Amino acid sequence: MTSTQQAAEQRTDGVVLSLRGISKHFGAVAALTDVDLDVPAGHVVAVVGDNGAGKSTLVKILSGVHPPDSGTICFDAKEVSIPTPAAAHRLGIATVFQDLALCENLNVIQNLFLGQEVRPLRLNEVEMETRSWDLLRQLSAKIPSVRVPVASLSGGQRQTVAIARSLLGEPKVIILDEPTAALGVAQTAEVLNLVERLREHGLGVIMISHNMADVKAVADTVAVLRLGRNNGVFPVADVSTEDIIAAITGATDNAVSQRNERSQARQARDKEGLSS
Amino acid sequence: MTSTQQAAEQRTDGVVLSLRGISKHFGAVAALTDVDLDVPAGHVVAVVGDNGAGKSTLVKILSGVHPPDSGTICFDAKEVSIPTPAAAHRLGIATVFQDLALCENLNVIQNLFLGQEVRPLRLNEVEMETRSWDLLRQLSAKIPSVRVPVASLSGGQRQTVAIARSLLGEPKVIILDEPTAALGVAQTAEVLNLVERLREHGLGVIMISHNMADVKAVADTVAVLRLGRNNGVFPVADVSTEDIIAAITGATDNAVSQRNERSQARQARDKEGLSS
Amino acid sequence: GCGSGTDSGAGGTGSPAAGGVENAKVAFLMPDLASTRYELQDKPLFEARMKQLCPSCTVIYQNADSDAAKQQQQVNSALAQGVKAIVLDPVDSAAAATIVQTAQSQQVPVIAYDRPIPDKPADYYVSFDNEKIGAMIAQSLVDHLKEQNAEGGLLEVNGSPTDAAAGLIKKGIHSAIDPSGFKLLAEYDTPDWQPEKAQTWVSGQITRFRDQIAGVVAANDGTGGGAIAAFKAAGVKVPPVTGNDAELAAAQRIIAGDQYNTISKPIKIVAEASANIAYEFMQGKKPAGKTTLYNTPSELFVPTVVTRENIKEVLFESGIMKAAEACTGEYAKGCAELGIQ
Amino acid sequence: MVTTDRQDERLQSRVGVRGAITDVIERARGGDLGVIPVAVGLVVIWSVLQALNPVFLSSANLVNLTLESAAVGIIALGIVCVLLVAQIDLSVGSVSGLSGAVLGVLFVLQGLPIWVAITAAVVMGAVIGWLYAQLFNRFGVPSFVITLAGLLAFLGLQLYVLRTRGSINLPFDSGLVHFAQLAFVPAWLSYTLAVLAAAGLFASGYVHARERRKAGLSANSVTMLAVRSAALLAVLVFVVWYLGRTRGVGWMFVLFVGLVLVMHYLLSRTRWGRSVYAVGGNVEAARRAGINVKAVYTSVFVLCSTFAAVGGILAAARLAAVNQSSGGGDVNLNAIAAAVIGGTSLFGGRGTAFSALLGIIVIQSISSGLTLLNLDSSIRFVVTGVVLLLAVVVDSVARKSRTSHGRA
Amino acid sequence: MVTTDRQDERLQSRVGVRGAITDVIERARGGDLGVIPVAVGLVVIWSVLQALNPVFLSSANLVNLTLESAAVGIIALGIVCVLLVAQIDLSVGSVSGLSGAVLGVLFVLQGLPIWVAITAAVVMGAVIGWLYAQLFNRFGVPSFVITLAGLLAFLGLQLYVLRTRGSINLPFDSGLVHFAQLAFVPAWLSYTLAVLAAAGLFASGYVHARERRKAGLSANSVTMLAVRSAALLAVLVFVVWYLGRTRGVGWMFVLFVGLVLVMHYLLSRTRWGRSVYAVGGNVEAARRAGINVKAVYTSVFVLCSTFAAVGGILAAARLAAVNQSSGGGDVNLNAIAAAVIGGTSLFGGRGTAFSALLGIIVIQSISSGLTLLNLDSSIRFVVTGVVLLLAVVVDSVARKSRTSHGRA
Ligand SMILES: Nc1ncnc2c1ncn2[C@@H]1O[C@H](COP(=O)(O)OP(=O)(O)OP(=O)(O)O)[C@@H](O)[C@H]1O
Ligand SMILES: Nc1ncnc2c1ncn2[C@@H]1O[C@H](COP(=O)(O)OP(=O)(O)OP(=O)(O)O)[C@@H](O)[C@H]1O
Ligand SMILES: [Mg+2]
Ligand SMILES: [Mg+2]
Repeated sequence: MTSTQQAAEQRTDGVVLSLRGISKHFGAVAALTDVDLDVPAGHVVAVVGDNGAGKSTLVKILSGVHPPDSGTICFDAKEVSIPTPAAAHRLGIATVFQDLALCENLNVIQNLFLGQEVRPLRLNEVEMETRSWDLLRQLSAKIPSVRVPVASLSGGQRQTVAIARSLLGEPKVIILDEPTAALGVAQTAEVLNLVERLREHGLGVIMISHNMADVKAVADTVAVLRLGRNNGVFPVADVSTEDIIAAITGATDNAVSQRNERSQARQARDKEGLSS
Repeated sequence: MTSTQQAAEQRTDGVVLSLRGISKHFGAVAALTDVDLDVPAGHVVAVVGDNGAGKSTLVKILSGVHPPDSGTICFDAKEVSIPTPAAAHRLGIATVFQDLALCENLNVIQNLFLGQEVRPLRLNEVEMETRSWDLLRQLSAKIPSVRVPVASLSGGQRQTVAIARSLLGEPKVIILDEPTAALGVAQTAEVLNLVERLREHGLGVIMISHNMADVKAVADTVAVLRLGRNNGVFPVADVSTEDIIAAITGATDNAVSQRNERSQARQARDKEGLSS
Repeated sequence: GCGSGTDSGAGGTGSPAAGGVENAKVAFLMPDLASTRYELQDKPLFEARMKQLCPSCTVIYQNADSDAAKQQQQVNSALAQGVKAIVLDPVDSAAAATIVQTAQSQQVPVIAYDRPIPDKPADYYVSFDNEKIGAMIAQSLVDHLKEQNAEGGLLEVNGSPTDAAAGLIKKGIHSAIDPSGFKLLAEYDTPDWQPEKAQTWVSGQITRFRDQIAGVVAANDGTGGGAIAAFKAAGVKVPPVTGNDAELAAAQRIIAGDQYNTISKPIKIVAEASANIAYEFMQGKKPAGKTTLYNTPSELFVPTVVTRENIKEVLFESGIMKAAEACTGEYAKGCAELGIQ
Repeated sequence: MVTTDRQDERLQSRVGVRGAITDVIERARGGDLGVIPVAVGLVVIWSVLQALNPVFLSSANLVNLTLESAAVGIIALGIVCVLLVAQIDLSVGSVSGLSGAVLGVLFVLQGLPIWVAITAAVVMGAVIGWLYAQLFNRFGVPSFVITLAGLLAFLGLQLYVLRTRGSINLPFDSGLVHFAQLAFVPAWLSYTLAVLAAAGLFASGYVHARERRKAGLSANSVTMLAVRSAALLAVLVFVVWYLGRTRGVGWMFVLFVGLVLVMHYLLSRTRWGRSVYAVGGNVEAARRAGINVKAVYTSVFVLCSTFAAVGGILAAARLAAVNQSSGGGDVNLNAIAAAVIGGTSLFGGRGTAFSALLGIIVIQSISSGLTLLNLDSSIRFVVTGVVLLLAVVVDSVARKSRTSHGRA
Repeated sequence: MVTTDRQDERLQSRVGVRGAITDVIERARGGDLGVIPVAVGLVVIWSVLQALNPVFLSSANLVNLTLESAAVGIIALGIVCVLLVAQIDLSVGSVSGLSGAVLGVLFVLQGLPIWVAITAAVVMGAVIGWLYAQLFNRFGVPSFVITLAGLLAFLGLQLYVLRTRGSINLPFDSGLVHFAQLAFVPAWLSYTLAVLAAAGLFASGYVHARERRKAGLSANSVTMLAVRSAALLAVLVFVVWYLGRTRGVGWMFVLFVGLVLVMHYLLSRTRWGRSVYAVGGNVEAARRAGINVKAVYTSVFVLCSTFAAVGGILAAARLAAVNQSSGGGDVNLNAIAAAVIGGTSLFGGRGTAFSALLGIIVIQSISSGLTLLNLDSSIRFVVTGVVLLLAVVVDSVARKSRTSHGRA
């Protein structure tokens, strides 16, 4: 039995999160139209799509940032509404936002534990600092000091902080919106490891990424959004990168394929030139 | 003659930008120590390094955002100082910053032409809008309307705007700080095409990226930074991805290589399982 | 070493020693900047008189800018500097009780100036009273209107709603116009004594009442000026308007016939009297009052209503104002008519 | 053919008058209505006040209202500029008072020609703004503190300048006082101006639309333009006619509206205006775009103090006097409040020149409406506060729906 | 062994007293000095004022200074809280005046027990804050407008409450007035408190350092802690001794300092404090982190109005009277200015409780120092403005060097 078949089976029984007919428009722009999505427990669902396809909007609806215009959300087989981010936290949905949503004036520890500080009436700074270092080391973050305001961190360091934050608490579903966009190669590898660990622990993971290699490496299913609509859901093992890209761009002849062709042609030319 | 040899030759004559001994520290953190870099005209120099290695700090020094603590900058063989971003613009250095540096309250056109509006005393909105659409189409941006504030754009749409902005004016050196981090596959391909076009037009390009595939695809030279110091400059054709990653992480045995090994082992296992 | 003040921080020098008032300090504390008189008249007059009496003494002048707490601070710092007497025009007559208490507990006598301190007897009280002033300007206007057989009602522009002195003037005005037979069309407490506010309000009343307005009782010259500007701007004939304080600008308006009256307080007399009394206290004497008011030995002076009829004698011939200053430009004609040179 | 800017298939297309109406409804639901909510708030206030006292909407009273709005309105115009770059000027009251005092001293006491006095006062305002900008740019002192210091220092200077007199009358027959109190636009000229304004709107819109169409962009239809211009014409002609029933439109108000239009042009149609919004939105991004941020701050502070000086001159002219309390009281607060009530954000980057006009009209309407009611001053304060709040609630609720619809 | 938090090789390591000194120098160059620049500004002002009038630094005058700081200082403490969430409260003056008026009416006119009157006034303050928060949270009206409306409405209420009397004296022999005017901490108790404070600093520092070391983190050395505590002790003992030469340390000032310490604890050591800074820094991020942003706003507005009410009671007690102008004048501006001068940002997320203390001392020092000089009001205003500016320039220049060194 292949891992894909296993995945397909799991899906039917343990769907933690399921969306039906979600629509959302901003002014004259319809960002999402009738979108469906299922996230089984112990499963990594990659959501891919072109820029502005509505991926982050979907994430924001799931994490209570925006209310959807229509559609239903089921969590653990119960229909729920997620009016605020606090409600999402209560359900057990943790999110890493694309824009990170960090408070620049607070330092790394303060950001990590924001809203879930240890000992609310007399903060336990020592424990929080120790746990911060543990978390960050786990992601092999390169942050010289955790007592500096986030404003002075590099892009990748910030993203690491945002990812580390989502691991605090005990989420059931974790949503990562382009989590590795700003990360270095080593950190990216650690995050992919982390995603695999999360899956092993039975969490549902939604991962948004533009990097097909990463998607192929960790995802079980790939859901494609195009111009705010569903454009196919594929088990990752059965689909080639080219097919996914074709679904994303809506054409088999696209910038990526053209580029590939051109570079292959050039390589061929170079080889010819060499051999001649 | 290989393209690498050509590149090596070009470098000696037409170096547009050259840094020597650049250092910068923030409080107790030494972000850059004694960094050297050369950017020949018609050449793409990739700067790579781990998170917090100091890449963006280097970019900010070149574009006049921060003054360096020490070191010299030569532009077109003349020693220059770049005290402000305006000075960098005057020299002909255009930059796409990692944090994009867009004004969220302004719309796309206003951001694109900020500081270089057409007809300062009676803005030519029509021309600016037409040129905006041209630029954006060239990058195959998926932006529904250019008259919405940038605050309402998706991450990739914003990055496209920032990239498009740097192409206005007539820069001699263009610096791209992780330009494709938030871009979709098609847009990434277009940006790589663009970088190649820029090189053909004889511009010096500095490109920062964590994506080794992109680096290998367009760069001529790879400069590695590690913990704020130079850690090798390699002609791209002569170096393997593994070597670059080893230079970045400072070890041949790193998270990336471990991950690769593991996934290869798994694939091997899977294959065995299938064949058995 | 009476005056140095550094040695004894609390400022009190025990009981005021008889004689020996060389180098002594006396505080002259005024309430607000709404009227120019304190800085232009009271202060220089008091200082001049003090200089005559005691050339080596220093006068500490402070203005509380309508803030009772600030006045308290000023008293405290005067005490810290070791003053031997305080002449106080209270911002808030009631709240000044605590000031009297503080000063007297440090054996420094307090002379209430201009406004009384009813709740806690000061050591002396020199004044003309504000309630009387209100009554006088209003009565003068009412008499004038009756004389002219004017028809219609009156507008009343009071001072700041947060100013105790304005409250007294308001009371006085009412005492004169309520029984006068003229209807009170509307009244207004001008925030911060702002002439612009008075102007805005009067403009509104002009649209409301049109030609029913027989006269305007304004509580000081600034608000009176605002009222006049409102009539001028509306292109309506200016009815008789009162004032108070005898500012130069008001005198000019009276000369030009725009304003009906103002009131001249004998500031010179009061200021000098208070200097004399303060000096006596500094010498350790206890001057006796001409009368007693609020359990305080007092000396009260009567202000004079100024109109076109008597402006020449009261303001110019007495030397309070100089014709050269007032009779400029457009006012020269009026001056000539009235024989002011 | 689909125009360049309407090619994205996610955009609901709306063309013609029908489309425009859908558009407006859509925008209303999304809360993206510009100044309309404030205007609605204003209408509500007007109706209530009119119900309480029928004199309120009388022509005579509205004429007063326009004249009383001008001085503080012009000051508010300067405040809009500083708020746009996320700074503040607390000293506009003092500066206006000082400017009036300088005018009074030079014109009345020194007997200089009126234009010399006016120029001197205005230049003084500009110099003060320049000074603020220097302190701000060089030392980075928060503008709140700089202008607080200015508030005190220039109040002191005003008192000092007036120390010998306290209060100075400006002659009623001087041109300046006449301008502020009695100069009204003749009826024929008012109507001509109204027609010119509407024609101008149509012409500029037409030219713009033609250019856009030529460039392959979507543009307003001629019908739309005509409807809009006709609406403007109707409103203007009605206003002119109604005010004309008594004294008409004051030149001072025309000056104010003119300045609002000029500032609107500068802010929305010039590079300088763009940089003002950019600096207010994200000063670091503006700096990285090569904008001379210090120059922008300087221009804005200078403009604000200059407008304050002009406002002070007009206030003095309107009162026909300057005194120690000129510019005191709530001039400061009213000017800032007008800008904020009109919809300019205190946090920078959001607002238009029209907010000064709308805001000051709201404030003056409340003040004038309550003036006509015989209220105790205590009640008057309470009512003013409550009505002010109501006026803004409409706008805020609209904005709130805007953010809850995900618009930033 | 290198501690967990000092492992990055880019960190210059600094250990022991030597390291601490290098650290301070480094931070000075980088401009990261906390309240030190404001303190330096204060010292400069004190020296100049002392040179001009030797009474200024006399014990008697400093005792006055401390007592005069308390009421507005407590109001400023509330302002710090609202500024931290990037809002503003313009109505603290009116609320403090109203609270004083309520106290006067209930206590003196109605003859209720003093504690009932105080409770009523304080509760009223809290209710006002709650009302503001409701308006802010529900309708999204900018706090500037809400509190401007409150400024007017509560001033009106204050006038209304006092309408029959205008001014009410609080009896001198009441405990409240005694507390504000004549209650001083006995010398022995003052010294004990000083010693306790220093010991407390040492003990808490020691425990904290031990915990950190146990957790493998870097920590202050015992020597460092001892040096710091000794320094604090020396300063406090000197202050107590010097003030004790005349009347000593007033209980009202102790109350103020106590409240500052409590607020400092709440802001820096509790979850609530964290959320306040988070909301001020990035309200959307705070919301996404699951913080109940509305509750935070509510708490802050309630706190601010409550502090304003407390300040109003103390001001009334100190004056032994309430009147129609209580809370008027420059109470508002002084309270806001104190917070800003002390280093709290108007844009939210930056500032400490101590800024209220430092700021109000700067303001009161200037005011008291100039009171001692025999100046014309006009000159006094000018000098106040200039000195105020100078006090802040030191701080701003330090901050500026901070940003030019790339610190945010
Ligand atoms: N707050 C908003 N207001 C208005 N429009 C918005 C808002 N947020 C998103 N949009 C629009 O909705 C569309 C979808 O945006 P979204 O951020 O979901 O894209 P995305 O798939 O995450 O793209 P990316 O890959 O670039 O991150 C875009 O066209 C964007 O302009
Ligand atoms: N303004 C600042 N203040 C203080 N420290 C800073 C500042 N900017 C950068 N740093 C520090 O300098 C180091 C280098 O940061 P930089 O942004 O250059 O990294 P980077 O190489 O661009 O990393 P990334 O790949 O994550 O973008 C980091 O440790 C960062 O914390
Ligand atoms: Mg996105
Ligand atoms: Mg970077």
